[in-house]
Amino acid sequence: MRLLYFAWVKEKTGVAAEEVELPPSVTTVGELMDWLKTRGPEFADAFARTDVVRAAIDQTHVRHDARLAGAYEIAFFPPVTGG
Amino acid sequence: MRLLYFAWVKEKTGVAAEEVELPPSVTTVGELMDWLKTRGPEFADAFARTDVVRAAIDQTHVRHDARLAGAYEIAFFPPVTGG
Amino acid sequence: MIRVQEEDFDLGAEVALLKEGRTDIGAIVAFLGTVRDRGGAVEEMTLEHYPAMTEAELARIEAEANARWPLQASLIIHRYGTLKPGDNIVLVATASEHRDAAFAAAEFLIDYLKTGAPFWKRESGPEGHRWVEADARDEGAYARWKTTKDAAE
Amino acid sequence: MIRVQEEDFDLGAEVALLKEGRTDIGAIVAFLGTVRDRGGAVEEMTLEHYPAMTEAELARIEAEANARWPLQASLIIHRYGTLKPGDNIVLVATASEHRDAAFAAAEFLIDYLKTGAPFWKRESGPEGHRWVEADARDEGAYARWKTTKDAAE
Repeated sequence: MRLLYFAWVKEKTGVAAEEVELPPSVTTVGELMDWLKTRGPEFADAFARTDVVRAAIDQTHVRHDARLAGAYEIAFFPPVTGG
Repeated sequence: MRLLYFAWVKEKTGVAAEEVELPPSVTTVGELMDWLKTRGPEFADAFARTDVVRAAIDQTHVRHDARLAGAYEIAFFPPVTGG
Repeated sequence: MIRVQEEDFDLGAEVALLKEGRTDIGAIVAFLGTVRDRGGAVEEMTLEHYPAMTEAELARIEAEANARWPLQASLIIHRYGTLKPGDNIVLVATASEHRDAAFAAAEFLIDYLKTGAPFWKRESGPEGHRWVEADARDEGAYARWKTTKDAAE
Repeated sequence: MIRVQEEDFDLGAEVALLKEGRTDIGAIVAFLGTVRDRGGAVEEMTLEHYPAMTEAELARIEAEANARWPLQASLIIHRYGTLKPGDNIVLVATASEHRDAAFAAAEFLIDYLKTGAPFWKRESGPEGHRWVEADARDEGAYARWKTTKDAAE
Protein backbone atom coordinates (compact mmCIF):
# COMPACT_ATOMS: atom_id res chain seq x y z
CA MET A 1 0.00 0.00 0.00
CA ARG A 2 1.24 3.45 -0.93
CA LEU A 3 1.22 6.16 1.76
CA LEU A 4 1.54 9.89 1.05
CA TYR A 5 2.09 12.75 3.49
CA PHE A 6 1.54 16.46 2.86
CA ALA A 7 2.26 19.83 4.47
CA TRP A 8 3.17 19.62 8.16
CA VAL A 9 2.36 15.93 8.32
CA LYS A 10 5.12 15.43 5.74
CA GLU A 11 7.45 17.81 7.58
CA LYS A 12 7.00 15.90 10.82
CA THR A 13 7.33 12.39 9.39
CA GLY A 14 10.18 13.48 7.14
CA VAL A 15 8.66 11.28 4.42
CA ALA A 16 6.70 12.33 1.33
CA ALA A 17 5.75 8.89 0.04
CA GLU A 18 6.44 5.26 0.92
CA GLU A 19 5.26 1.71 0.28
CA VAL A 20 4.24 -0.28 3.35
CA GLU A 21 3.01 -3.75 4.21
CA LEU A 22 0.25 -3.47 6.80
CA PRO A 23 -0.37 -6.05 9.51
CA PRO A 24 -3.73 -7.77 8.98
CA SER A 25 -5.13 -6.15 12.13
CA VAL A 26 -5.06 -2.71 10.50
CA THR A 27 -8.35 -2.37 8.59
CA THR A 28 -9.39 1.31 8.87
CA VAL A 29 -7.80 4.72 8.38
CA GLY A 30 -7.91 5.29 12.14
CA GLU A 31 -6.18 1.99 12.85
CA LEU A 32 -3.59 2.85 10.22
CA MET A 33 -2.81 6.14 11.99
CA ASP A 34 -2.48 4.34 15.32
CA TRP A 35 -0.12 1.84 13.73
CA LEU A 36 1.94 4.61 12.10
CA LYS A 37 2.46 6.25 15.50
CA THR A 38 4.38 3.14 16.64
CA ARG A 39 6.96 3.52 13.86
CA GLY A 40 9.12 6.07 15.66
CA PRO A 41 9.10 9.49 17.31
CA GLU A 42 8.65 11.41 14.04
CA PHE A 43 5.50 9.45 13.25
CA ALA A 44 4.31 9.65 16.85
CA ASP A 45 4.66 13.43 16.59
CA ALA A 46 2.98 13.71 13.18
CA PHE A 47 -0.03 11.70 14.34
CA ALA A 48 -0.09 12.89 17.96
CA ARG A 49 -3.44 14.55 17.36
CA THR A 50 -5.16 12.28 14.90
CA ASP A 51 -8.33 14.38 15.12
CA VAL A 52 -6.68 17.18 13.10
CA VAL A 53 -5.18 14.88 10.47
CA ARG A 54 -7.28 14.39 7.37
CA ALA A 55 -7.12 11.40 5.07
CA ALA A 56 -7.90 10.48 1.49
CA ILE A 57 -8.19 7.01 -0.03
CA ASP A 58 -7.38 6.87 -3.73
CA GLN A 59 -7.72 10.68 -4.00
CA THR A 60 -11.08 10.93 -2.27
CA HIS A 61 -11.62 12.50 1.16
CA VAL A 62 -12.60 9.87 3.74
CA ARG A 63 -13.42 9.76 7.44
CA HIS A 64 -11.22 7.99 9.93
CA ASP A 65 -13.57 5.03 10.12
CA ALA A 66 -13.24 4.37 6.38
CA ARG A 67 -12.06 0.84 5.56
CA LEU A 68 -8.77 0.28 3.76
CA ALA A 69 -9.84 -2.83 1.84
CA GLY A 70 -9.04 -2.40 -1.85
CA ALA A 71 -7.19 0.88 -1.40
CA TYR A 72 -4.04 1.61 -3.40
CA GLU A 73 -3.05 5.02 -2.08
CA ILE A 74 -3.71 6.57 1.33
CA ALA A 75 -2.81 10.23 1.90
CA PHE A 76 -2.54 12.06 5.23
CA PHE A 77 -2.58 15.84 5.52
CA PRO A 78 -3.76 18.79 7.64
CA PRO A 79 -7.08 20.52 6.92
CA VAL A 80 -6.73 22.12 3.48
CA THR A 81 -5.96 25.85 3.21
CA GLY A 82 -6.14 26.63 -0.51
CA GLY A 83 -8.21 29.26 -2.27
CA MET B 1 -38.72 75.41 -13.00
CA ARG B 2 -36.86 73.01 -15.24
CA LEU B 3 -38.54 69.73 -16.19
CA LEU B 4 -36.74 66.72 -17.67
CA TYR B 5 -38.19 63.55 -19.17
CA PHE B 6 -36.40 60.26 -19.80
CA ALA B 7 -36.92 56.96 -21.61
CA TRP B 8 -40.54 56.24 -22.55
CA VAL B 9 -41.78 59.26 -20.61
CA LYS B 10 -39.69 61.37 -22.98
CA GLU B 11 -40.86 59.40 -26.00
CA LYS B 12 -44.48 59.93 -25.08
CA THR B 13 -44.26 63.63 -24.21
CA GLY B 14 -42.00 64.27 -27.19
CA VAL B 15 -40.02 66.63 -24.95
CA ALA B 16 -36.60 66.06 -23.34
CA ALA B 17 -36.40 69.26 -21.30
CA GLU B 18 -38.41 72.43 -20.81
CA GLU B 19 -38.82 75.44 -18.54
CA VAL B 20 -42.30 75.91 -17.04
CA GLU B 21 -44.10 78.35 -14.79
CA LEU B 22 -46.27 76.43 -12.37
CA PRO B 23 -49.60 77.66 -11.04
CA PRO B 24 -49.37 78.31 -7.28
CA SER B 25 -51.76 75.43 -6.58
CA VAL B 26 -49.13 72.89 -7.69
CA THR B 27 -46.99 72.18 -4.63
CA THR B 28 -46.03 68.47 -4.82
CA VAL B 29 -44.61 66.06 -7.41
CA GLY B 30 -47.99 64.31 -7.61
CA GLU B 31 -49.83 67.58 -8.22
CA LEU B 32 -47.27 68.48 -10.86
CA MET B 33 -47.95 65.21 -12.70
CA ASP B 34 -51.70 65.85 -12.55
CA TRP B 35 -51.14 69.33 -13.95
CA LEU B 36 -48.86 68.02 -16.71
CA LYS B 37 -51.63 65.63 -17.84
CA THR B 38 -53.80 68.65 -18.70
CA ARG B 39 -51.24 70.01 -21.17
CA GLY B 40 -52.30 67.84 -24.11
CA PRO B 41 -52.80 64.25 -25.23
CA GLU B 42 -49.06 63.44 -25.30
CA PHE B 43 -48.71 64.45 -21.66
CA ALA B 44 -51.96 62.75 -20.73
CA ASP B 45 -50.57 59.56 -22.27
CA ALA B 46 -47.13 59.86 -20.64
CA PHE B 47 -48.65 60.36 -17.19
CA ALA B 48 -51.71 58.11 -17.63
CA ARG B 49 -50.36 55.76 -14.97
CA THR B 50 -48.62 58.05 -12.53
CA ASP B 51 -47.93 55.09 -10.22
CA VAL B 52 -45.27 53.77 -12.59
CA VAL B 53 -43.62 57.13 -13.21
CA ARG B 54 -40.66 57.90 -10.95
CA ALA B 55 -39.43 61.39 -10.06
CA ALA B 56 -36.27 63.11 -8.92
CA ILE B 57 -35.91 66.60 -7.50
CA ASP B 58 -32.52 68.16 -8.11
CA GLN B 59 -31.03 64.74 -8.98
CA THR B 60 -32.37 62.90 -5.93
CA HIS B 61 -35.08 60.24 -6.03
CA VAL B 62 -38.28 61.45 -4.35
CA ARG B 63 -41.74 60.10 -3.65
CA HIS B 64 -44.82 61.59 -5.28
CA ASP B 65 -45.76 63.43 -2.10
CA ALA B 66 -42.45 65.34 -2.08
CA ARG B 67 -42.84 69.12 -2.03
CA LEU B 68 -41.57 71.22 -4.91
CA ALA B 69 -40.63 74.28 -2.85
CA GLY B 70 -37.07 75.33 -3.62
CA ALA B 71 -36.59 72.83 -6.43
CA TYR B 72 -34.70 73.79 -9.59
CA GLU B 73 -34.96 70.63 -11.66
CA ILE B 74 -37.66 67.95 -11.65
CA ALA B 75 -37.12 64.79 -13.66
CA PHE B 76 -39.71 62.16 -14.63
CA PHE B 77 -38.81 58.67 -15.79
CA PRO B 78 -39.80 54.99 -15.70
CA PRO B 79 -38.33 52.65 -13.08
CA VAL B 80 -34.61 52.42 -13.82
CA THR B 81 -33.24 49.43 -15.72
CA GLY B 82 -29.48 49.87 -15.69
CA GLY B 83 -26.84 47.45 -14.50
CA MET C 1 -14.08 55.12 -8.01
CA ILE C 2 -16.95 55.60 -10.43
CA ARG C 3 -17.02 56.20 -14.15
CA VAL C 4 -19.88 56.72 -16.58
CA GLN C 5 -18.74 56.42 -20.15
CA GLU C 6 -19.78 55.57 -23.67
CA GLU C 7 -16.59 53.69 -24.60
CA ASP C 8 -15.84 50.11 -23.62
CA PHE C 9 -13.70 49.19 -20.62
CA ASP C 10 -11.12 46.46 -20.04
CA LEU C 11 -11.89 44.20 -17.08
CA GLY C 12 -8.31 42.98 -16.73
CA ALA C 13 -6.81 46.46 -16.87
CA GLU C 14 -9.35 47.85 -14.40
CA VAL C 15 -8.77 45.11 -11.83
CA ALA C 16 -5.00 45.38 -12.31
CA LEU C 17 -5.28 49.10 -11.54
CA LEU C 18 -7.36 48.35 -8.46
CA LYS C 19 -4.70 46.07 -6.95
CA GLU C 20 -1.62 47.79 -8.36
CA GLY C 21 1.18 48.00 -5.81
CA ARG C 22 -1.05 46.70 -3.01
CA THR C 23 -0.18 43.76 -0.80
CA ASP C 24 -3.04 44.06 1.71
CA ILE C 25 -5.79 42.76 -0.57
CA GLY C 26 -6.80 39.12 -0.22
CA ALA C 27 -9.98 39.01 -2.30
CA ILE C 28 -11.30 40.81 -5.35
CA VAL C 29 -14.80 40.22 -6.68
CA ALA C 30 -15.72 41.54 -10.11
CA PHE C 31 -19.19 41.58 -11.60
CA LEU C 32 -19.48 42.09 -15.33
CA GLY C 33 -22.87 42.73 -16.92
CA THR C 34 -23.15 42.11 -20.65
CA VAL C 35 -25.79 42.45 -23.38
CA ARG C 36 -27.77 39.27 -24.07
CA ASP C 37 -29.41 38.74 -27.44
CA ARG C 38 -32.31 36.76 -25.94
CA GLY C 39 -32.18 34.18 -28.67
CA GLY C 40 -31.94 36.72 -31.50
CA ALA C 41 -34.65 39.07 -30.22
CA VAL C 42 -32.09 41.78 -29.41
CA GLU C 43 -29.86 43.20 -32.14
CA GLU C 44 -28.98 46.39 -30.34
CA MET C 45 -29.36 47.89 -26.89
CA THR C 46 -29.37 51.61 -26.20
CA LEU C 47 -28.71 52.86 -22.70
CA GLU C 48 -30.07 56.29 -21.90
CA HIS C 49 -29.18 57.99 -18.63
CA TYR C 50 -29.61 61.21 -16.67
CA PRO C 51 -26.04 62.53 -16.63
CA ALA C 52 -26.35 65.08 -13.84
CA MET C 53 -27.87 62.46 -11.55
CA THR C 54 -25.98 59.32 -12.56
CA GLU C 55 -22.62 60.19 -11.09
CA ALA C 56 -24.15 61.51 -7.88
CA GLU C 57 -26.21 58.35 -7.48
CA LEU C 58 -23.30 55.99 -8.18
CA ALA C 59 -21.07 57.93 -5.78
CA ARG C 60 -23.74 57.68 -3.08
CA ILE C 61 -24.09 53.92 -3.62
CA GLU C 62 -20.34 53.39 -3.56
CA ALA C 63 -20.00 55.43 -0.37
CA GLU C 64 -22.67 53.33 1.29
CA ALA C 65 -20.91 50.09 0.37
CA ASN C 66 -17.68 51.43 1.81
CA ALA C 67 -19.48 52.40 5.01
CA ARG C 68 -20.93 48.90 5.39
CA TRP C 69 -17.90 46.75 4.55
CA PRO C 70 -14.14 47.11 5.03
CA LEU C 71 -13.13 47.60 1.41
CA GLN C 72 -9.66 48.50 0.28
CA ALA C 73 -10.95 49.58 -3.10
CA SER C 74 -14.15 49.67 -5.11
CA LEU C 75 -15.05 50.52 -8.66
CA ILE C 76 -18.21 51.06 -10.67
CA ILE C 77 -18.06 51.62 -14.42
CA HIS C 78 -21.34 51.96 -16.32
CA ARG C 79 -21.66 52.53 -20.03
CA TYR C 80 -24.33 54.40 -21.95
CA GLY C 81 -25.07 54.67 -25.66
CA THR C 82 -25.68 51.95 -28.22
CA LEU C 83 -24.37 48.45 -27.55
CA LYS C 84 -24.44 45.11 -29.34
CA PRO C 85 -25.07 41.60 -27.91
CA GLY C 86 -21.98 40.45 -26.02
CA ASP C 87 -20.87 44.01 -25.25
CA ASN C 88 -19.98 45.06 -21.73
CA ILE C 89 -22.56 47.20 -19.90
CA VAL C 90 -21.36 47.51 -16.34
CA LEU C 91 -18.41 46.54 -14.16
CA VAL C 92 -18.50 46.44 -10.38
CA ALA C 93 -15.35 45.44 -8.51
CA THR C 94 -14.58 45.28 -4.81
CA ALA C 95 -11.36 44.50 -2.98
CA SER C 96 -11.07 43.44 0.64
CA GLU C 97 -8.91 41.39 2.96
CA HIS C 98 -11.48 38.60 3.01
CA ARG C 99 -13.85 37.25 0.44
CA ASP C 100 -17.06 37.59 2.46
CA ALA C 101 -16.86 41.40 2.47
CA ALA C 102 -15.83 41.54 -1.20
CA PHE C 103 -18.73 39.31 -2.29
CA ALA C 104 -21.33 41.07 -0.15
CA ALA C 105 -20.24 44.55 -1.24
CA ALA C 106 -20.20 43.60 -4.93
CA GLU C 107 -23.71 42.15 -4.72
CA PHE C 108 -24.88 45.20 -2.79
CA LEU C 109 -23.43 47.58 -5.38
CA ILE C 110 -25.06 45.88 -8.33
CA ASP C 111 -28.39 45.45 -6.51
CA TYR C 112 -28.47 49.12 -5.52
CA LEU C 113 -27.32 50.26 -8.92
CA LYS C 114 -30.10 48.28 -10.59
CA THR C 115 -32.79 49.99 -8.56
CA GLY C 116 -31.31 53.47 -8.10
CA ALA C 117 -28.97 54.51 -10.87
CA PRO C 118 -30.86 56.47 -13.56
CA PHE C 119 -30.23 54.29 -16.61
CA TRP C 120 -32.85 52.98 -18.99
CA LYS C 121 -32.38 50.19 -21.51
CA ARG C 122 -34.06 50.09 -24.87
CA GLU C 123 -33.76 46.91 -26.89
CA SER C 124 -34.05 46.88 -30.67
CA GLY C 125 -34.62 43.75 -32.72
CA PRO C 126 -36.43 42.34 -35.72
CA GLU C 127 -39.76 43.16 -34.07
CA GLY C 128 -39.01 46.83 -33.38
CA HIS C 129 -37.87 48.38 -30.16
CA ARG C 130 -39.06 48.25 -26.57
CA TRP C 131 -38.03 49.78 -23.28
CA VAL C 132 -36.89 47.07 -20.90
CA GLU C 133 -39.24 46.77 -17.95
CA ALA C 134 -37.91 46.84 -14.42
CA ASP C 135 -37.49 43.33 -13.02
CA ALA C 136 -39.41 42.66 -9.83
CA ARG C 137 -36.48 40.45 -8.74
CA ASP C 138 -34.29 43.53 -8.69
CA GLU C 139 -36.61 45.18 -6.18
CA GLY C 140 -36.44 42.02 -4.10
CA ALA C 141 -32.65 41.90 -4.31
CA TYR C 142 -32.52 45.54 -3.25
CA ALA C 143 -34.95 45.01 -0.39
CA ARG C 144 -32.80 42.38 1.34
CA TRP C 145 -30.10 44.98 2.01
CA LYS C 146 -32.67 47.31 3.55
CA THR C 147 -33.72 44.52 5.87
CA THR C 148 -30.15 43.78 6.82
CA LYS C 149 -29.54 47.42 7.56
CA ASP C 150 -32.72 47.92 9.52
CA ALA C 151 -32.05 44.78 11.54
CA ALA C 152 -28.60 46.08 12.43
CA GLU C 153 -29.89 49.44 13.59
CA MET D 1 -12.89 24.32 -17.01
CA ILE D 2 -10.24 23.75 -14.38
CA ARG D 3 -6.53 24.38 -14.39
CA VAL D 4 -3.85 23.78 -11.76
CA GLN D 5 -0.64 25.55 -12.63
CA GLU D 6 2.51 27.12 -11.26
CA GLU D 7 2.57 30.09 -13.63
CA ASP D 8 0.46 33.22 -13.23
CA PHE D 9 -2.82 33.75 -15.07
CA ASP D 10 -4.41 36.82 -16.65
CA LEU D 11 -7.86 37.65 -15.30
CA GLY D 12 -8.85 39.75 -18.30
CA ALA D 13 -7.72 37.16 -20.83
CA GLU D 14 -9.45 34.33 -18.96
CA VAL D 15 -12.77 36.14 -18.73
CA ALA D 16 -12.51 37.23 -22.37
CA LEU D 17 -12.05 33.57 -23.30
CA LEU D 18 -15.06 32.61 -21.21
CA LYS D 19 -17.39 34.99 -23.04
CA GLU D 20 -15.75 34.89 -26.46
CA GLY D 21 -18.30 34.77 -29.26
CA ARG D 22 -21.19 34.32 -26.84
CA THR D 23 -24.27 36.50 -26.80
CA ASP D 24 -26.33 34.54 -24.27
CA ILE D 25 -24.39 35.57 -21.16
CA GLY D 26 -25.78 38.40 -19.06
CA ALA D 27 -23.62 38.18 -15.96
CA ILE D 28 -20.08 37.11 -15.16
CA VAL D 29 -18.76 36.98 -11.63
CA ALA D 30 -15.03 36.60 -11.06
CA PHE D 31 -13.35 35.96 -7.73
CA LEU D 32 -9.64 36.60 -7.50
CA GLY D 33 -7.69 35.48 -4.43
CA THR D 34 -4.33 37.14 -3.85
CA VAL D 35 -1.45 36.86 -1.37
CA ARG D 36 -1.64 39.32 1.55
CA ASP D 37 1.51 40.35 3.37
CA ARG D 38 -0.34 40.73 6.71
CA GLY D 39 1.45 43.97 7.50
CA GLY D 40 4.88 42.66 6.57
CA ALA D 41 4.60 39.30 8.34
CA VAL D 42 4.50 37.43 5.02
CA GLU D 43 7.37 37.71 2.55
CA GLU D 44 6.61 34.56 0.62
CA MET D 45 3.83 32.00 0.38
CA THR D 46 4.35 28.45 -0.81
CA LEU D 47 1.39 26.42 -1.97
CA GLU D 48 1.80 22.68 -1.79
CA HIS D 49 -0.83 20.40 -3.28
CA TYR D 50 -1.66 16.76 -3.99
CA PRO D 51 -1.53 16.67 -7.78
CA ALA D 52 -3.36 13.40 -8.40
CA MET D 53 -6.23 14.54 -6.20
CA THR D 54 -6.38 18.27 -6.95
CA GLU D 55 -7.75 18.07 -10.46
CA ALA D 56 -10.27 15.40 -9.53
CA GLU D 57 -11.49 17.44 -6.58
CA LEU D 58 -11.78 20.70 -8.55
CA ALA D 59 -13.61 18.89 -11.36
CA ARG D 60 -16.04 17.42 -8.84
CA ILE D 61 -16.69 20.84 -7.29
CA GLU D 62 -17.19 22.47 -10.68
CA ALA D 63 -19.59 19.72 -11.77
CA GLU D 64 -21.62 20.23 -8.61
CA ALA D 65 -21.90 23.99 -9.21
CA ASN D 66 -23.08 23.33 -12.74
CA ALA D 67 -25.67 20.87 -11.46
CA ARG D 68 -27.01 23.43 -8.99
CA TRP D 69 -27.12 26.57 -11.13
CA PRO D 70 -27.76 27.27 -14.82
CA LEU D 71 -24.24 28.31 -15.82
CA GLN D 72 -23.14 28.95 -19.36
CA ALA D 73 -19.51 28.67 -18.37
CA SER D 74 -17.33 28.23 -15.31
CA LEU D 75 -13.64 28.32 -14.62
CA ILE D 76 -11.34 27.49 -11.72
CA ILE D 77 -7.62 28.23 -11.92
CA HIS D 78 -5.49 27.49 -8.86
CA ARG D 79 -1.78 28.09 -8.63
CA TYR D 80 0.84 26.18 -6.63
CA GLY D 81 4.49 26.89 -5.89
CA THR D 82 6.09 29.96 -4.36
CA LEU D 83 4.27 33.28 -4.49
CA LYS D 84 4.91 36.83 -3.29
CA PRO D 85 2.53 39.29 -1.64
CA GLY D 86 0.17 40.70 -4.24
CA ASP D 87 0.45 37.61 -6.46
CA ASN D 88 -2.61 35.82 -7.75
CA ILE D 89 -3.49 32.52 -6.06
CA VAL D 90 -6.86 31.50 -7.42
CA LEU D 91 -9.43 32.59 -9.97
CA VAL D 92 -13.03 31.45 -9.98
CA ALA D 93 -15.35 32.72 -12.71
CA THR D 94 -18.96 31.92 -13.50
CA ALA D 95 -21.17 33.04 -16.37
CA SER D 96 -24.94 32.93 -16.42
CA GLU D 97 -27.94 34.68 -17.89
CA HIS D 98 -28.67 36.36 -14.57
CA ARG D 99 -26.49 37.66 -11.80
CA ASP D 100 -28.07 35.71 -8.93
CA ALA D 101 -26.89 32.36 -10.35
CA ALA D 102 -23.45 33.73 -11.24
CA PHE D 103 -22.90 35.16 -7.75
CA ALA D 104 -24.19 32.09 -5.92
CA ALA D 105 -22.15 29.67 -8.02
CA ALA D 106 -18.96 31.71 -7.64
CA GLU D 107 -19.35 31.82 -3.85
CA PHE D 108 -20.14 28.13 -3.78
CA LEU D 109 -17.05 27.28 -5.84
CA ILE D 110 -14.67 29.23 -3.65
CA ASP D 111 -16.29 27.99 -0.43
CA TYR D 112 -16.06 24.37 -1.54
CA LEU D 113 -12.58 24.78 -2.89
CA LYS D 114 -11.41 26.21 0.43
CA THR D 115 -12.60 23.19 2.38
CA GLY D 116 -12.06 20.40 -0.15
CA ALA D 117 -9.27 21.09 -2.64
CA PRO D 118 -5.98 19.59 -1.39
CA PHE D 119 -3.82 22.72 -1.17
CA TRP D 120 -1.78 23.83 1.82
CA LYS D 121 -0.32 27.28 2.32
CA ARG D 122 2.97 27.91 4.06
CA GLU D 123 3.84 31.50 4.88
CA SER D 124 7.45 32.65 5.29
CA GLY D 125 8.43 35.92 6.91
CA PRO D 126 10.97 37.57 9.19
CA GLU D 127 9.89 35.25 12.02
CA GLY D 128 10.34 32.01 10.10
CA HIS D 129 7.71 29.94 8.41
CA ARG D 130 4.35 28.54 9.45
CA TRP D 131 1.65 26.44 7.86
CA VAL D 132 -1.55 28.46 7.58
CA GLU D 133 -4.26 27.03 9.80
CA ALA D 134 -7.68 26.28 8.41
CA ASP D 135 -10.11 29.10 9.07
CA ALA D 136 -13.22 28.09 11.00
CA ARG D 137 -15.13 30.63 8.92
CA ASP D 138 -14.39 28.54 5.84
CA GLU D 139 -16.08 25.55 7.45
CA GLY D 140 -19.05 27.77 8.22
CA ALA D 141 -19.18 29.13 4.67
CA TYR D 142 -19.04 25.57 3.36
CA ALA D 143 -21.74 24.36 5.73
CA ARG D 144 -24.35 26.83 4.47
CA TRP D 145 -24.38 25.13 1.07
CA LYS D 146 -24.88 21.74 2.70
CA THR D 147 -27.89 23.15 4.49
CA THR D 148 -29.28 24.61 1.29
CA LYS D 149 -28.86 21.33 -0.49
CA ASP D 150 -30.29 19.20 2.32
CA ALA D 151 -33.27 21.53 2.60
CA ALA D 152 -33.94 21.13 -1.12
CA GLU D 153 -33.77 17.39 -1.01
